[in-house]
Amino acid sequence: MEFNTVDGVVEIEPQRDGSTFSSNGMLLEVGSDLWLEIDGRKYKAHATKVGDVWWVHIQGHTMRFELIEPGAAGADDDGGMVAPMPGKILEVMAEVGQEVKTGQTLMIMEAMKMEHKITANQDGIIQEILFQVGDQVEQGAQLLNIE
Amino acid sequence: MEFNTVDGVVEIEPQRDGSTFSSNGMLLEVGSDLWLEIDGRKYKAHATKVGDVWWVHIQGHTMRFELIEPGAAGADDDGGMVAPMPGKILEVMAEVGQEVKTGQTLMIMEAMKMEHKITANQDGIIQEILFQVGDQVEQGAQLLNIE
Amino acid sequence: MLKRVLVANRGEIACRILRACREAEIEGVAIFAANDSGTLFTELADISIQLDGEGLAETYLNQQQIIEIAQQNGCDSIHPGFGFLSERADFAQAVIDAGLIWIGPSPTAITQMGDKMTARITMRAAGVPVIPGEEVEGGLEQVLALAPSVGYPLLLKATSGGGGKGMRAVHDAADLESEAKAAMREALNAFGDDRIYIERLLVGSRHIEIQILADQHGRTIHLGERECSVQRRHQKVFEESPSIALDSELREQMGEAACEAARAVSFEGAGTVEFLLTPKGEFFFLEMNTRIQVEHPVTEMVTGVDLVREQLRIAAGEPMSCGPLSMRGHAIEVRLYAEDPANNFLPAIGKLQIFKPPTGPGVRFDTGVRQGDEVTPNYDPMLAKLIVWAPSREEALLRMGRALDEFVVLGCVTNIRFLRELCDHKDVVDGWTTTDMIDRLWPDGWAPDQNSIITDAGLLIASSCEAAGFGKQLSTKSSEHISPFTTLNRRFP
Amino acid sequence: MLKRVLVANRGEIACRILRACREAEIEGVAIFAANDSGTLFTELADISIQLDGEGLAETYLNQQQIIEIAQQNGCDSIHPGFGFLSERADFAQAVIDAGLIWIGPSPTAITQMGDKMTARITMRAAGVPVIPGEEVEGGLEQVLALAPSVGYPLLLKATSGGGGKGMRAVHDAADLESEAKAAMREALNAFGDDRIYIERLLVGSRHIEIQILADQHGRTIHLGERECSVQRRHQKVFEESPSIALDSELREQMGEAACEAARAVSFEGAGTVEFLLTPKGEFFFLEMNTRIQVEHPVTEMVTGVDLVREQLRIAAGEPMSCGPLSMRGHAIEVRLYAEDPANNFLPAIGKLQIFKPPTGPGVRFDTGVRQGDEVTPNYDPMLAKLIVWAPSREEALLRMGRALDEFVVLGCVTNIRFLRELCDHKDVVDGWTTTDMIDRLWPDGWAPDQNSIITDAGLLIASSCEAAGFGKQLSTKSSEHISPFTTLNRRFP
Repeated sequence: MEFNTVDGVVEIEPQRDGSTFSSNGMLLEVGSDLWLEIDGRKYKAHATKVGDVWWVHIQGHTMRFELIEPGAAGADDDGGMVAPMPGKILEVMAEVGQEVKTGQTLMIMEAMKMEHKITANQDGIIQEILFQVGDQVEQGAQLLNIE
Repeated sequence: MEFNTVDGVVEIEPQRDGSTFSSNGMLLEVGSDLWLEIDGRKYKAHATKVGDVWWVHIQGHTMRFELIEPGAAGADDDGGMVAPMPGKILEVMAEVGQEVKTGQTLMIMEAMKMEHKITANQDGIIQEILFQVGDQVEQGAQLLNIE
Repeated sequence: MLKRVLVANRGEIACRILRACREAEIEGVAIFAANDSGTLFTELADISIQLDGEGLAETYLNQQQIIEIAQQNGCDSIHPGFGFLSERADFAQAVIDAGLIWIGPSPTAITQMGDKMTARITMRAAGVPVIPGEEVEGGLEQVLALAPSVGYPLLLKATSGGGGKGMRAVHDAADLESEAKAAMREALNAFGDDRIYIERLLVGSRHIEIQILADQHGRTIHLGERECSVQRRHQKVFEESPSIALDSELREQMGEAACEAARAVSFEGAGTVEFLLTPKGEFFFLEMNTRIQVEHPVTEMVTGVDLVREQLRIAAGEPMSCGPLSMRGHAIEVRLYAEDPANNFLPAIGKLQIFKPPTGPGVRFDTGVRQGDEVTPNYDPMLAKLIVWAPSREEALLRMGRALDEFVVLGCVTNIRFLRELCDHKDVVDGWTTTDMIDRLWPDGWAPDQNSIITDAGLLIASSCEAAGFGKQLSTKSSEHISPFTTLNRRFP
Repeated sequence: MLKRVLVANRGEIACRILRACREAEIEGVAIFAANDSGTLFTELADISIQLDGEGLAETYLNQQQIIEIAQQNGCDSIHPGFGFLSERADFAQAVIDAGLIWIGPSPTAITQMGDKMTARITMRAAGVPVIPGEEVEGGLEQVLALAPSVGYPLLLKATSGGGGKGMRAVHDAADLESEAKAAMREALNAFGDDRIYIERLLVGSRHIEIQILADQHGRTIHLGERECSVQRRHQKVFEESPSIALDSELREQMGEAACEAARAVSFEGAGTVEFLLTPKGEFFFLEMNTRIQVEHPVTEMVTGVDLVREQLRIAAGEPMSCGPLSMRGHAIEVRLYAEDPANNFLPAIGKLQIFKPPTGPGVRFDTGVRQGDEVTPNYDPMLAKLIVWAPSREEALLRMGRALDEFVVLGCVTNIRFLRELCDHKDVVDGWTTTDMIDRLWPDGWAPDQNSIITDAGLLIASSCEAAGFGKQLSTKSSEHISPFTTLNRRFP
């Protein structure tokens, strides 16, 4: 099974024995609740799946792992930059054809009463800018394309 | 629809309009939550069904209503007396053939570390006594029969 | 400092102690019977060990097994909580003999206070007033013989008792024999000791108890009183601090008597000295509980002292951290029981399908259960405690009412509505709380004060939800929970 | 006494006020925008009225509509909470003109304090020390012209501002123009007023604020300080009382200065005077908030005063009920934000699939949301506040750590882990909390301190749950929530 994580793509195939799963010497009991056993100690865990993302809580830590569905398009970034949440475009600071570097601010949008910068997620040349100043954008809307 | 309540059997057929139900001038909106409207004020309600019993919470009050399934055997008491919870029989204070009156103590059982009296739920003659002192009884086990 | 504590208890109080351990940076080890697997207190522990065996005697009361687990898991100490082994001197001694620290007073102090008769005699000797009554050495015959000299109404109490078990009020000589038998049987089952004794039943009295702390550095202090007069079946349901019946002078008198009682047995740790306060203002020693008390949070909220944390300090040989007594505002605790108050408080069971405790200002919630948990008949039906603090008693009552109105529990019958009505009841508001008040106010049993609008609303909700198929995924099989309406009289006699 | 209060707010603070109303036996009327339908505060109100319109301006900021609703529903008063209309003198005036009681200070006091420049001038006149800086009357040009005389680093602040909106730190002259533009734009959007002013940025200072109460009977008192130095994006995340930096002498000095500030504008009700306390021990007036403050619970827990209840009393013309200042123990509040601390605290949205707040001793939880609620981008991302009290600061930090470890939120990113690490951070434990500490400690942004065992455990849990089909009924459609991993850099610059 493959997951997108903050450290990149990770593959894991836990061993299964009935309702008990294991890997790296850790055991997980999957019943109506989740109990993880490490070195003889048991820890309560919580998990829920939202879309393709598994949310996990264990020992005060919350993590998210995006399941990469086999056969689905790679989760790798393909240069499309989308709005992280609904909001309004306040400034557009780049032009089509412009060369940009990773981290460079390309747009400013307002959401949740705060301003947020939209920055380039790769080096490249801007192919498209899909919104103008003042536009309302939906969550997930593609804002620009870099190639 | 018929319910067994603490005040006896009650029949109610609320009017339905989409997800809104009404009776006695009250409106109930059944969505992912429950909101009851009385005289223009809205109150949050909670409900859940366990077996045939609807548990309802509204304005600090908790109520239970047992649905009488159409065609099912009447929920009326038929003289069988069953254990309200698992426990142990401590004393049997009646004999087969004995005449008993409503409210008379027939058995004492122990459950949850306390003693509880099992009392006659009707006047009549004891037909059967199904357990002896020292027996463990399951929840719902028939203890005696009165006719 | 302690390093690793085994908590020899379960449920709400185990959670309380395990949280205190975590906050003190001490590891907490839970032990649990198979039927407690996965419950909240096992989750809050650093290490949870399953007990072998079935039933109380083989699990939570199994001294040898518990001590072995402590030793095998590197514990340096055992906290007994309340109930179970908390007042068993032989267990305290066995813990000490095993080289572990016993978080509680010495076995001698437990013995002197645990045997209610010895305690009476010790207190009489120390000049603390005791209730008129008779100590009984023999069995049923002696009880029957001595009762007339005490007079009616009288109270039969288990010599090794506590928590209302084995306690019976007798108002009429005709009931004496059957009640004495029942008390002895309950006492035997609960404490393995069927001895009972007889006390005068002081009608109209208040139950006032004084919280005590004593460390190994020679300091014995009291932390004011709790009033726990509102009781049903001799078990407290509503507790508060301070008591409306005490002024600072009486508080000091009773506090000093309580410290005297503690010193008389060289007490160490947290304990409670219980008194009856009569309408005339006399107070009598009832008993001393040589352990943390269910209702300790009201004292914590009023005095600002963390009693369980102080227990850990004292057991480790550290001086207690609290300064001079400073009481502020008013705290009330109510006990959430799985029981049917409209059916003579008969214990109830069921799955907590919906369990939404209140939150917000001044609200503390000490729970042993969560939504989705199953309430079984295996253990005490107390599930949780709701505690509020407010600047004044009037505000605390209103806050408790608000909190109880927000509290939703479906799937298991509880006493929430009963507690809610108590908060509004004139006698409670006026402070006329006495130990016999529930019997006095509801001689024929309590029933909810529910108007027809609420009932109609409930029926509309039930029928509409049925018609709409609301929450269908939540319903469980019919066989799991028996209908409460067909098996019992509405009023359990 | 008030009879029916309209609460012109939403979320957590509306819940707080509505509960206070219930506890004061006053009816509470909630108003809500369509997208707040069914949320917790509408449930806690006696009456809930839906606002017409969309967007803030047509709903929660719609003065006329709100006053009409109050009148149509028989309200005698309006409580504005914080944010929204709470510091709008024109609204306060309109409320009064409509014959209703405004639960807050007079419009004049709001004006004098709300305009940050006027406040600076008023305070200077009253002898309260203010931060070196420049009031700006004109627009961008004047800002650019006056900045050099203040010197760098400097702070641009919205004249009508609050809550960090329209506030920008400028460390280098090169950034001045773009930052000034951004600040003015944010100020315009947030407050309908794009004026900003310039202050010296006092590096290494603490944010200390004094809680004030003043009634109509001539009494103006302070309730000690709160330290709110730990801030991100100029918004507080971690607040405590008392401050480690104050002794009783400095507390009295600052308290007296705060009372002086309040008296200078004939203040009435609950308010907060904010100061910067420099490493040298000088303190400067920052601003006065003429309303209840987000972090008011820490004062409540330390002083035992119910501030919202006192607001209701004062507005009704009653004398405040609190006695002389008595501070006990230590309280800490953390703010639960729907935001990603590992991504420059960018606000987050999502459905609270699992939302399990902690409970137990010393824990207070003031929330605006419940499990199952949807966090939307429409409003401020603050969801709830977790407050703990303990006898000492050290114990309070440990208790907060325990509570945060118990707190489970899945389905929406929150700052829980960031707050948890703060509790253990050496600078916080030692009390070296300053307003620039987050930038100082994590100049390249914060990332969770997570060892590989935790990550491996997380992956095992995710993969096993996937393989076992765990909790399938809970998953929602993929389109509802966009993956957070593909759209943004891990470190938002």
